Amino acid sequence: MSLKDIPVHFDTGPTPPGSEPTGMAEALLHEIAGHLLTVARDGERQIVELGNLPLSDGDFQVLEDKLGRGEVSAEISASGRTEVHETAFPGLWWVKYYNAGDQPAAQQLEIGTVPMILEAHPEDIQASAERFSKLLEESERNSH
Amino acid sequence: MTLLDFARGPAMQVAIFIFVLGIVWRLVGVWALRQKKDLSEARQKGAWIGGIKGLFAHAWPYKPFVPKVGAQYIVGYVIHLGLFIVLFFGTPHMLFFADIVNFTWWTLPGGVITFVALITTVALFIALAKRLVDPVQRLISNFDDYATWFVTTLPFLTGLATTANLWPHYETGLAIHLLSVWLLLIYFPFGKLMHSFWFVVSRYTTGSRFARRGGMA
Amino acid sequence: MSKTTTEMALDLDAKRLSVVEPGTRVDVQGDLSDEARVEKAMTNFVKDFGRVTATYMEACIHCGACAHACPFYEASGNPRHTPIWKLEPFKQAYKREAGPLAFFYKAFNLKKNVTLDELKEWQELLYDTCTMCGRCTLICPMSIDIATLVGMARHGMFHAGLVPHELYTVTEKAQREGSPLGATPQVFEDRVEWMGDEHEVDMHMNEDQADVLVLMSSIEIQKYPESMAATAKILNQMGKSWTFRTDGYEATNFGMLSGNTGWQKEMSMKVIGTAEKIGAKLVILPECGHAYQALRWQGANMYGKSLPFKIQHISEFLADAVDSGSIKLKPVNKSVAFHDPCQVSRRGGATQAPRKVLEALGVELIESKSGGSMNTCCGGGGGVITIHRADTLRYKVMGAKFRQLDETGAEMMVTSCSNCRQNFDDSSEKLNWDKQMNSLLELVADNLVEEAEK
Amino acid sequence: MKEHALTLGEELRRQGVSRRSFLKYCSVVAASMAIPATMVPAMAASLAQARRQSVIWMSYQECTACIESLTRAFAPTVENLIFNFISLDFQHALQAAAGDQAVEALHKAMEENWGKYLVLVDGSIPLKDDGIYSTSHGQTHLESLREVAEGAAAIVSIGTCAAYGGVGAARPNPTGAVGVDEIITDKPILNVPGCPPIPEVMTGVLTSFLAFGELPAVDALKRPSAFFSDTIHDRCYRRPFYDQGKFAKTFDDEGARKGWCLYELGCKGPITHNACATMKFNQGVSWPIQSGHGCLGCSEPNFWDKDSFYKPLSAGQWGSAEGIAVAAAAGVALGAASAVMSRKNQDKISGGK
Repeated sequence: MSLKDIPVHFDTGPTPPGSEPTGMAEALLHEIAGHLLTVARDGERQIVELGNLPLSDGDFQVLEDKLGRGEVSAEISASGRTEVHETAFPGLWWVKYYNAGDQPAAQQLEIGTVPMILEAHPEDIQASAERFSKLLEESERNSH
Repeated sequence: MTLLDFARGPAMQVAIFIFVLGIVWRLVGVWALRQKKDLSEARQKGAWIGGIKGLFAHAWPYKPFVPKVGAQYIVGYVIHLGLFIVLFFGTPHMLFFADIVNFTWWTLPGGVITFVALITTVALFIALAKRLVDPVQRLISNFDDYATWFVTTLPFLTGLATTANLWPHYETGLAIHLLSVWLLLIYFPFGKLMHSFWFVVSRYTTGSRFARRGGMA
Repeated sequence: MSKTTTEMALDLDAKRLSVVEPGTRVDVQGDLSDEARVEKAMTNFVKDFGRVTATYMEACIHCGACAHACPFYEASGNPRHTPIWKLEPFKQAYKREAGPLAFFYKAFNLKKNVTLDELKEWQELLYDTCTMCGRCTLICPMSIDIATLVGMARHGMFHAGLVPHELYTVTEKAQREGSPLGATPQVFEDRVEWMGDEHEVDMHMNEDQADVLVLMSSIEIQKYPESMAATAKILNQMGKSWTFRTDGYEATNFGMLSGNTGWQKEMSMKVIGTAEKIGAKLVILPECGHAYQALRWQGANMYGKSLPFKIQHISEFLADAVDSGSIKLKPVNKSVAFHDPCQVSRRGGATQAPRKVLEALGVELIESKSGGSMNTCCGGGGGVITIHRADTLRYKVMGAKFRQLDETGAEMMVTSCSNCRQNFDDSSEKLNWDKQMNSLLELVADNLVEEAEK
Repeated sequence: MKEHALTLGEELRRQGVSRRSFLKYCSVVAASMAIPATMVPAMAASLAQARRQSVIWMSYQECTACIESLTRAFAPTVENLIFNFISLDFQHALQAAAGDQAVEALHKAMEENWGKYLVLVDGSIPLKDDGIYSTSHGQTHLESLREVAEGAAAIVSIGTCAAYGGVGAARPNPTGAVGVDEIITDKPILNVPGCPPIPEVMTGVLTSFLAFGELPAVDALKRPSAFFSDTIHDRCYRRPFYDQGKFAKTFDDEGARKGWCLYELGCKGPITHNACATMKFNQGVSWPIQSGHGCLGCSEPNFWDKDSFYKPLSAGQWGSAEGIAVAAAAGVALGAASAVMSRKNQDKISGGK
């Protein structure tokens, strides 16, 4: 008999409760409405950190139902996944960060034109412009 | 040592020590006073039965007095029953006692306890208002009456505040709540809170004295 | 202490003078210094601080309920008339001198020494506005026997020379002459003889040996002498061996009412001695509430051992007689409201006795709203009726009493206490009450089926 | 030293870490430290300019679990890069060098970065008998700490032992162990208590130090407020059960299986300030309460001495039955004495009898 023959039972442990909505989601919706007004007025980006709030699974369900899905969804692969999707309300983005182990690391609602994480950084654009020029130079040199 | 450690540790031990010592002191101090035997011929035997009856007879006013003091009794009962329910059927409270007596018992949900505590607190404030407004009560009240009200009401207020998370932190609230209860315990033997013992002694004394005569008390 | 300040003339037979504001008059007896008065008060307060007193003093929760059971508070609405407040100096003395925390209170002076001014202020509360009827005990959630404590507090007051003049005078007179109202042995003997002639009843006076010693209160001797004839008539009918005695006839005990325990003892010992001397097996007390309290419940304690004879209030005696069939009564076809004397019923335990007698009389008994042992006091007992300045409030108390009795709608009012009766008579004259208070004893005597008729 | 000249931004670019990865890391750290998300771009910019930081890690009366926790916890992520970026100039458990060689390296690092290096400490320091109960290389830890602290820019105490004395200081505390801040009083000190502490709190503090050049805001017990301002109870996913009055009564009853509140089983969550309930351990896999055991309160001072771990919080430290008996006996004596005094006093006042 080898070690593999010993049956192993995985107990996932007690399921965290909170399938019931706590009413927290409703409070959050009011906050989001305020942020949307702010952004519509002066355009400065607003971010609501969801990971720090005591939201139950039920609350998340309420949020997802109310906010819905919009036109954009994206996945970024940088040090683990990051999922971004626009909600049914343009300018209101849902950003989910996962760590390298694909465990949720942070979750935010971002209100703005484009989520930060999606934007290309000016320095990176600068670098890519340089790299692109080099690429053209090389291909031109090769074609000669 | 944090405030909570102090409240849970030395403060509690000192408070309980004074509480027990004071109660015994006062009971024995009265019991050991001179007592003359009543030499008159008793009308009937079994005065002690009258004493026991007396304990219950005064739990509610006799009929002619109900219109006058019934409301006051109701407020009194709300306070006493509320105190009893909150004290013995609030989960954290039961656990406090369970730690001492080594068994647990059934408790009420936190919401019910909070509600009862609220009602009791309101009744306490009604009692205070009456004491301040009623000419009779105001005249006969002394420091002890107000001090007793204060040390009784304080644990309710601190307890409710702790439950409602009104303190910056739970442990601060818990510590303050515990300390307010220790204050009650320390004051207990030296003021009229001792009526929780005297009512038995006094009602029994009168009940048996008058049962001996066949009279009414 | 025999010296009294008698700036106010006391003519007990004259029409009564009422002092409207009792607080403006404080009576003092003797020429003690202020300190000596306080010291005397304390000396006599502390003697009573035993276990029972202490229990009561400790138990009060200052709820004020007692006010609502007190006929005086109910009549005046003055919070100072709250029963427990009447004990304040007494209580203060207890806490400072005898309670378990006395050391503490004294060391920090948390309970101050009682002052003479306080004692003077409390004279009205301890004497004028308390008949020691004990109704407050019924309402008290702690069941505190305030009446007994008031009686104790009066001990200190008497010895400090702080008794209302009229009460002091009658007490002093009772001690000196054997009767508070001038019913000296000679007067008593004369009036007994007169009643015997008037009603053609055999009177037994100063028999050497008798089974039954009959006492009379000076109120009856002087005001309601028919009681003597009625008692004699019934006892003769029953064929009892009984007697009146000039060396022991006065049932009232003003020593007890005023607060002089020494005199109380002497007064009680007089009748106890007489009863022993003639070998009485039973002492019958007349229709007098406090007399019952004094002899029936305190007599043995004055004597220092159990009494060698039984003591009965006349209503108890009548009830037994009716029960055993040794007397027969003619039916009285009237509705009756009975006023219970507090010292006989509530505090004496003989509540059922008069009811048995009334039943035998075949009357329709209508109980008042707070009747029987819960009866409201007439407001005249405990010496209050002697105090002139207490009149205004006493009449108010009686006003409420009248209304309560009127509400029953009964045709006839009966009681078995001559002091209550005297109070009713005095007040009905003052307040124009259209009814009269009758004596249970006389009612029985009037309707006695006499042997000869059988 | 050329390496020291590189900024973190340059270093990251050199290692091919994308801007987005970096931004993501900053977002996550900012979220965990309650730094307003709007500050993330500024924080990222500042952090990118940070220079390599010299760090000296001193281990005293400790069990190495803090280091275990920290080293095991990190996946090869940006956090790791931050650790790679700092210059861990001395850590006797991790470094290859030992003995004289290691001590030499320590002194060298101190000299080179005098006044600028960050000191991390794990383990308590015994004070009793001049600290002889714990020594390294012939030097008591008390002396060692004083020496290293002198040139430090700031000190971070890792774990409950370094912060408050921990198990070493538990009653009867035979070595007179204390935490760092009872010895060093003239330097900025930050405590990251916990047994072990949460790794992410460590990185958060380091990142914050690198980005802003100073230790983050702390509470009265010198803990970073961002992580320690709430109690476990406040953030616990079982909190709704507490409010509903649903409690597990034993570790194997229906309530325990249903994941009800562990208050009755002695959970110290209500009095314990830490971020376990939201950050969890092992990259968010679980934490004590989720695994079914009440909080021990391990990040609180003197948690060892706060009575049984399994005693409900509301239960007090019930002295002893003897104490009550003594109180009762004393009460009887006092009562009898007061009655005797009363009787004598009564006799005195009433003139005998």
